[in-house]
Amino acid sequence: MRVGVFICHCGNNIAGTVDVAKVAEEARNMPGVQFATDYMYTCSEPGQEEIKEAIQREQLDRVVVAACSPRMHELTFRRTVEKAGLNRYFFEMANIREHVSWVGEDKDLNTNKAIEAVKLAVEKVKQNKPLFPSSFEVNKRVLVIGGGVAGMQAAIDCAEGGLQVVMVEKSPSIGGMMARLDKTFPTVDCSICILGPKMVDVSQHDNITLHAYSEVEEIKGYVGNYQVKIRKKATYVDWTKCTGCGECTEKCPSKDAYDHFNYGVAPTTAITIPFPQAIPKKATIDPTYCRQFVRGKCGVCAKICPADAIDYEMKDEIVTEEVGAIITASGYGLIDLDRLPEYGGGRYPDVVSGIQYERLLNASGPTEGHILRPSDKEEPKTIVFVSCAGSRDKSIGIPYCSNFCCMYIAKEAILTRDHIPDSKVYVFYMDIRSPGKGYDEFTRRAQEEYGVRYVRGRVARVFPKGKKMIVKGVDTLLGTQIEVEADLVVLATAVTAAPGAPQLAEKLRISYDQHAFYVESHPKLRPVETNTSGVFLAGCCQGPKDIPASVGQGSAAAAKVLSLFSRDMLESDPAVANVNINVCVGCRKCINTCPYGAIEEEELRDGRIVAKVLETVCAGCGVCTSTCPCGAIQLQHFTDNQLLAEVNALCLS
Amino acid sequence: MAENEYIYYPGCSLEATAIEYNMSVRLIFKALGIKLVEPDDWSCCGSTPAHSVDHVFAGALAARNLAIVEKMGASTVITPCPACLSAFKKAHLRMVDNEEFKKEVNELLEVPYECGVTAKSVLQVLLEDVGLEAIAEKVTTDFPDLKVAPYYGCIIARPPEVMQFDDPENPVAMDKILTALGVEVCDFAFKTECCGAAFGVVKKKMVNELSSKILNMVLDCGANCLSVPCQLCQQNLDLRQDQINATMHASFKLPVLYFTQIMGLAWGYSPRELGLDKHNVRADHLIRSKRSIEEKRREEEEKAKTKKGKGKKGKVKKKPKAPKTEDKKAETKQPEAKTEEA
Amino acid sequence: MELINLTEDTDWDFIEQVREESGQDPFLCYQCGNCTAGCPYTEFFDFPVNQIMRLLQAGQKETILKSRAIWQCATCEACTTRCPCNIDIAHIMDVLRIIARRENYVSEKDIKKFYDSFLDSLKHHGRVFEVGILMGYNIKSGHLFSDADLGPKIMGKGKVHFFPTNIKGKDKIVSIFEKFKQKRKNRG
Amino acid sequence: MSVVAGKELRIVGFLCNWCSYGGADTAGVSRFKQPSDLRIIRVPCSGRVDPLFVVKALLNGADGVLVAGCHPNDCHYSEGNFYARRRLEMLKKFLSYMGIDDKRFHYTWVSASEGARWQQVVTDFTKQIHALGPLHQKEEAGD
Repeated sequence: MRVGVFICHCGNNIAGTVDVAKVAEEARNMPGVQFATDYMYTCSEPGQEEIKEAIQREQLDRVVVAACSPRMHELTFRRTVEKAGLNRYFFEMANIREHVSWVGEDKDLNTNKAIEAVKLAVEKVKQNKPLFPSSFEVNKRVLVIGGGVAGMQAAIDCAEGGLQVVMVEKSPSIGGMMARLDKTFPTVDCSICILGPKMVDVSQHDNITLHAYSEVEEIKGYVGNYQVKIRKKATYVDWTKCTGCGECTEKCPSKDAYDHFNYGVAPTTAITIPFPQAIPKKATIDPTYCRQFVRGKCGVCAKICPADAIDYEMKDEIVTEEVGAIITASGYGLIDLDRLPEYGGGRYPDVVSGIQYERLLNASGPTEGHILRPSDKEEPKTIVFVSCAGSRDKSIGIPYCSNFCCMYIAKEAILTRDHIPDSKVYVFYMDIRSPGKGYDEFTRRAQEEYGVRYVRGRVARVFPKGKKMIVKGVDTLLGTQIEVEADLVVLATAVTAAPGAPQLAEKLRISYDQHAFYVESHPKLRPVETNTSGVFLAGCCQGPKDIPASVGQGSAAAAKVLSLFSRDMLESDPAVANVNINVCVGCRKCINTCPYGAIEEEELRDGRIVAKVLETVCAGCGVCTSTCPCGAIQLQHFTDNQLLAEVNALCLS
Repeated sequence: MAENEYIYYPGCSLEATAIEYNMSVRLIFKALGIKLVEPDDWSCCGSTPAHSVDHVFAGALAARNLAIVEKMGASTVITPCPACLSAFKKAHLRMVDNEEFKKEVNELLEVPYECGVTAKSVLQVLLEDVGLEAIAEKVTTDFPDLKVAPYYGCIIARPPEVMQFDDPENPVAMDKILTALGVEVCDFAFKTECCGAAFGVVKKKMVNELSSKILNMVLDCGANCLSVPCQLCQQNLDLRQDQINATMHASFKLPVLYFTQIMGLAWGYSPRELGLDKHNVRADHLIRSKRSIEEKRREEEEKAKTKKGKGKKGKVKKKPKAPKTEDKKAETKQPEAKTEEA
Repeated sequence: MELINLTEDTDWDFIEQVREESGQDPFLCYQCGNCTAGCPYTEFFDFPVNQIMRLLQAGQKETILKSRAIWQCATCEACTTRCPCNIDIAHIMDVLRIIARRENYVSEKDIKKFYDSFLDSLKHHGRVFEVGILMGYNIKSGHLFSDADLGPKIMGKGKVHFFPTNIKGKDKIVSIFEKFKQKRKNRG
Repeated sequence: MSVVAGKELRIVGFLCNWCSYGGADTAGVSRFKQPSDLRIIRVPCSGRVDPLFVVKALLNGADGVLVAGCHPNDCHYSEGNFYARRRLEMLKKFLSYMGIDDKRFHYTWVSASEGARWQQVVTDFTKQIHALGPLHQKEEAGD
C-alpha cells in the first residue's frame, strides 16, 4: 500500500501553532506511507497539482491531506485524486486546523495532536475500498414553504425558469409580513403596491400551484424524490364557489374574533377575508369564534352567501405532492407583548407592538389609516417608540439584534409626523443600526427633516396616569432620568423564529440554532443551502433580515434549485449500507431500526431470508450497522473495520 | 414537622413597631388551624447593614437561624418580613452555589448550616399552600368602601433568580388573595417601586420624595388605601405620612394595611384583634360600612339584573382571565400573536 | 469631570478585585442604561448606576469609592432584575460599599453610622432593638432629635419596648462578630 | 506515537458529522481554546457508534471516551441519536461491571452552531478525566 500524506500550512493558520515539517517527517515513518510533504496552500491550484504529480511520480494508491475541516474541502480533494486516476474514496482528510491549530495554544501539544490526526487518517485510508456512485432520476418539481416575499420571489424565479412549483402557505392569503406593512424603508413606497404584482404573478403563473391555508404534514424521500403530505385546513367555505364578495363578513354577528392579520389590534368577524388584496381572495371561518361552532346555531353567512359556498361540515384534507427539492421560507414570529411587563405590554391597550402600529397606519387596517389609539379611539399627539423591546436581552433569552427594528421605527416615526403634523414623536434607542444602502441617511432624515426626537437610553416603566401613558426612562447622554407623557407607546418587539419552526425543521431534517432559526451549510459561502441536500433556505427562517435581503435569498435559493435540476440524473452517495448475505441471519433488527425504511427482506433462492438495502433510499446514517448482531450489514466508508482501525491507531500504541 | 405546622421567623421589627403584622399573621394561621412555631432563640437576620460589611459575615448572621431551623428537623421556614426573607434566600443560595463561601460562613457558626432549608414568605405559603379556595371559603364580611392599591415593595419578588416567586415586574400574589376576599383591587402601577424605607431614619428628604410618588399613584389609580406585605414599607408610608405631607406639602390620608389585616377583616375578626388601632393613619372610615357576603351576593344579583354587560373598571391581574375586554384580548392573543403566516 | 488618561489611570487590579468579590463581570455591560432608568435613587446619586458601571469598566477606583451613590443604593434590586446582560448590579454596588468601608472611603457617614448602630444593637442583644438603634444613631450622628416626632405616634401602642429583649445565645452572636474580626486580621 | 507524558491523557471522541463535528469546527473558527487531549473520530451519526468501539477504546488504552451527536429531534437522520442514547445509556450501566468508572464515558448533544458549548463540553470532560487520572496505570496499581 502506498499512501501519500500532504500537510497544509494554510498560511499561518496551521503553521503558526503546528510544526508542519515535523508532522510530515513523522508521517513518513508511518507504516504504509510512501510519501509525505508539507505545502503552503494545499487547496490552491498548484497545491492540487502537487498532489496529482505525487500520485503519478510515487504511484500512490491512497491520499491523506491534513488541512482544514473535511466539511470545507473534502470534495475538492476527492476531485483532485479522482483527476489523478484514483477512486475518490481512496482519500481521507485530517482536520488539523479547526480541531488543532485554532483551538490549542501549546505548539508541541498541537504538533503531537496533528501527528496523531494524520496517523488516524492513514489507518483509515488504508482500510478504504473504492466506491462507485449510482445515479437516479430527478423529479424537477420544487416545493416552496411559505408565501411571504422571500417564498414568492423563490417561487416566481423557479417558475420562470420552467420548473413546476408547489407553494404551501399557512394562512388564508399569501403576502406574509410584508403585506401587513404600510410603507417600506428607506424609500417609503407603499408596501402592498410593490408586493401586489408579485402576489398576482404567483396566483396566475401556470407553473405555480398554490395551497393556501395549508401546512406541511410529513416529508418522505430524499433529494430528487420527495413525497410531501400537505394538510389543507378546513376553511368551512368552498373556495371553488366563493367569489370573495365579502357579504358574509359584513353580516357576521360574531364581531369580536381575534384578527390574526391585524395582530389583534382590533377585533374582527368570525368569517373574514384578511385584506382587500388577499390572494386567494376567499373567506375563511374561524371556528373558535363562529357562533355556528360555539353555540351550534347561527348560520347567517350560509343564508346570505349568494354563491352558497358555506360548508360547516368541511374537514381538513390531505394532499400529496411529489417534488425534487424544497425551499423553506417559513418566516418569523414576534415575542408576545406580555413578555414585556415593565412596559405594560399586554396590560395596557395603548401599548402596542410595531406591527400593530403598522396596521393602524395602513389604509386597509382597522382604523382605515387614521392613527387612533386602541383604548378610546382618539388621535394620539405624543407617541413614544421603544426600540429593542426584548432584543439584545440575554435575560429573556434573546441576545441577538432583530435587524430591522431601527429602520422601521424611523419609518413609522416619519409616517406618524406625516399623519399627525402637530404630533411629538420620541424614539428610545440603544444604538441606531442602519448599515444598508441609504439607511443611515433615512434615520437622519427622521431626526433632521421630521423632527423626531431620539433619546439615547432605555425605558424602565410605562404606566397609565389619567388618559396618559407615562414613559419613565433614562437619557444616558444626559445621565438623568426622564419622563414622557405619551398617548401611545409603540414597542419594537423582538423577532423570534416562526412558531412551529422546530417541528418543520424536524420534518425537513435540517438543523436549527438555539433560537430555532434554521442553520445554513456555511455562514458565508453557502448561505441558502442546508446540510440536507435538496433543502434550501430563504428569508427570516434563517435569521431576522429585511425585505431586500429576503428577496435576495429567495432568488438565490431558486438559482440553487435551478442548477440542481439542470441535470436529469443525480449521483447518489455510495457511502450507504450494504449487506453481506453470507453472514446475514435475517433477524430483521436492521429493518426495524432503519429511520428511512430503506431495508427490505429478500428471499434467496435457497429460501433464506436476508436483508436488502434500497441504495437510493438509504441515507447512510449507519444505525443498522451498529444494530446488526453479526456485522453482516456494513455502512460503506464507515465500516466496523475502518472505525476500529481508527480506534486502534489511537489506543493500541 | 407536623402537617399543620410551620416554623415561623417573625423578625425583629414584628416584635415591636410592626407588632400588628405579627398579630394578624398569627390570627390568620390560627383561623386556618395551622400552628406557628418560632425557631429556638432566633437572632436578627443581619439585613442590609450586615451586607455593607461583608457577605460571609452577613451570610453567617442569616445562616445561624437557618441552621437552627434545620436542627429542628424542618425543611421550610416562613417569614412575613421581605428583608429577612431576602437575607435568608441570598445566604442559602450563595452557600449552595459556592463551597468556599459555605465553608467560610460555617466557620463563623457554632452549628454549621447544611443548606437544607427553604425560606418562604407568609404571602407565598398563603397563596400556594393554603390556596385561594380555602381563603375565599372563610370570607364572612364585605367592605364595599375598600378600594385597595396592592403595594408589594421592592424585594418580595426581586431579583427573580433569588426570590423565585411571582412576577418581578407585575406581581399578582396579593392581588389574587385580595380578589379572593372579594375586595376591590385597583390597577396600581407602582407595585414594586422602592419606598426608600431602608433610609427612613437617615435620608428623610429622599425617602419622603419616593414615598410621596407612591402615595400619589395610589390616588391616581382610584384607591383609598394600600395593602402591603412588608413592615418596612408599612412603617415608612404610615408612620411617616405626616412627615411626607409636611416636607412635600401634601395632605395624604391613606391608611396602609397589612394584607393579613384585610384577610382578618374579611374573615370577620375585629379591627382591634388585628391591631388596626396601632396604625398612624386610621382606616376606620373605610371599614365602617360592611355587609355579610350573603347580602353582597343578593345586591350584586340585583345590579346584574338592572344593567348587565357593563365591564367593571380596572382590575389588574393578567392571568387568570381578567374582566377587562382589552386584557381578555391579550389573553386570547397569546397563542396567535406569534403566529406569523408561514 | 477632569480628563481620564486610560493608559495610566485604569486600575486593573481594582476591576479584578470587584470581579473577584462579586463574581460579576463588569465587561458584560453594554451601557444600555436600563439600571439607571429604573433606579429610584438616580436623582440623588452623584453618579447614575450606569456611570458607576462605566467607571468600573474604566478602573476609576477613587471616583467610585468616594461616590455617594454606592451608599445611597438601597439594594431594591430593580437594576439587577432588569439588566439585559444578567449582571447582578445591586450585588456589585454592595461589593463596592464593602470595599469602600474596608478602605475607609465612606462618603455617606450617616448611612454608615446608622448601619453601625444597627449592628451594635444586633451584637449586644442578638436581635435589633429599634429604639436603641435610633438613639445610638442619633448620638453617633449628632442628629439628636431625628424622628422624635414619631414618638407620640407609636407610644402606648405596645410598639416600643424601652428595654431590649436579649436572646439566650447572644454570646453566639458576639462570637460571629469576633471570629469575623479574626478572619479579617488573618487575611490582613 | 502517544500522548505527551504528564501533560495529556488519552481521550477519544466520536462526533457525528452533521452537528457535533460541525460544532467543533465552529469552535475552531471562533478560536475557542480547548485542552489538547481529545482525539476526534468522525462518524456520520451518533447512531453509528457501536458501544463496542467505546469499550475497545477504554480497554486498549483510552482514559476517557466522549460521544457527541445532534440534539434530540435535531438529528440529520431524524432518529439516529435516539438509538445512540438508548445504547449508550445501557453501556454506561455496563461499564461499572467491567470495573471502569462510568465517569470515564460521557455522551452529549452539541449542534453545529454551538461552538461555545463544544468548548465547554471538551473542557469539562477533560477536567473530569484528569481528575480521575490515567485508567490503565491505576488498574496496574490495583492488582
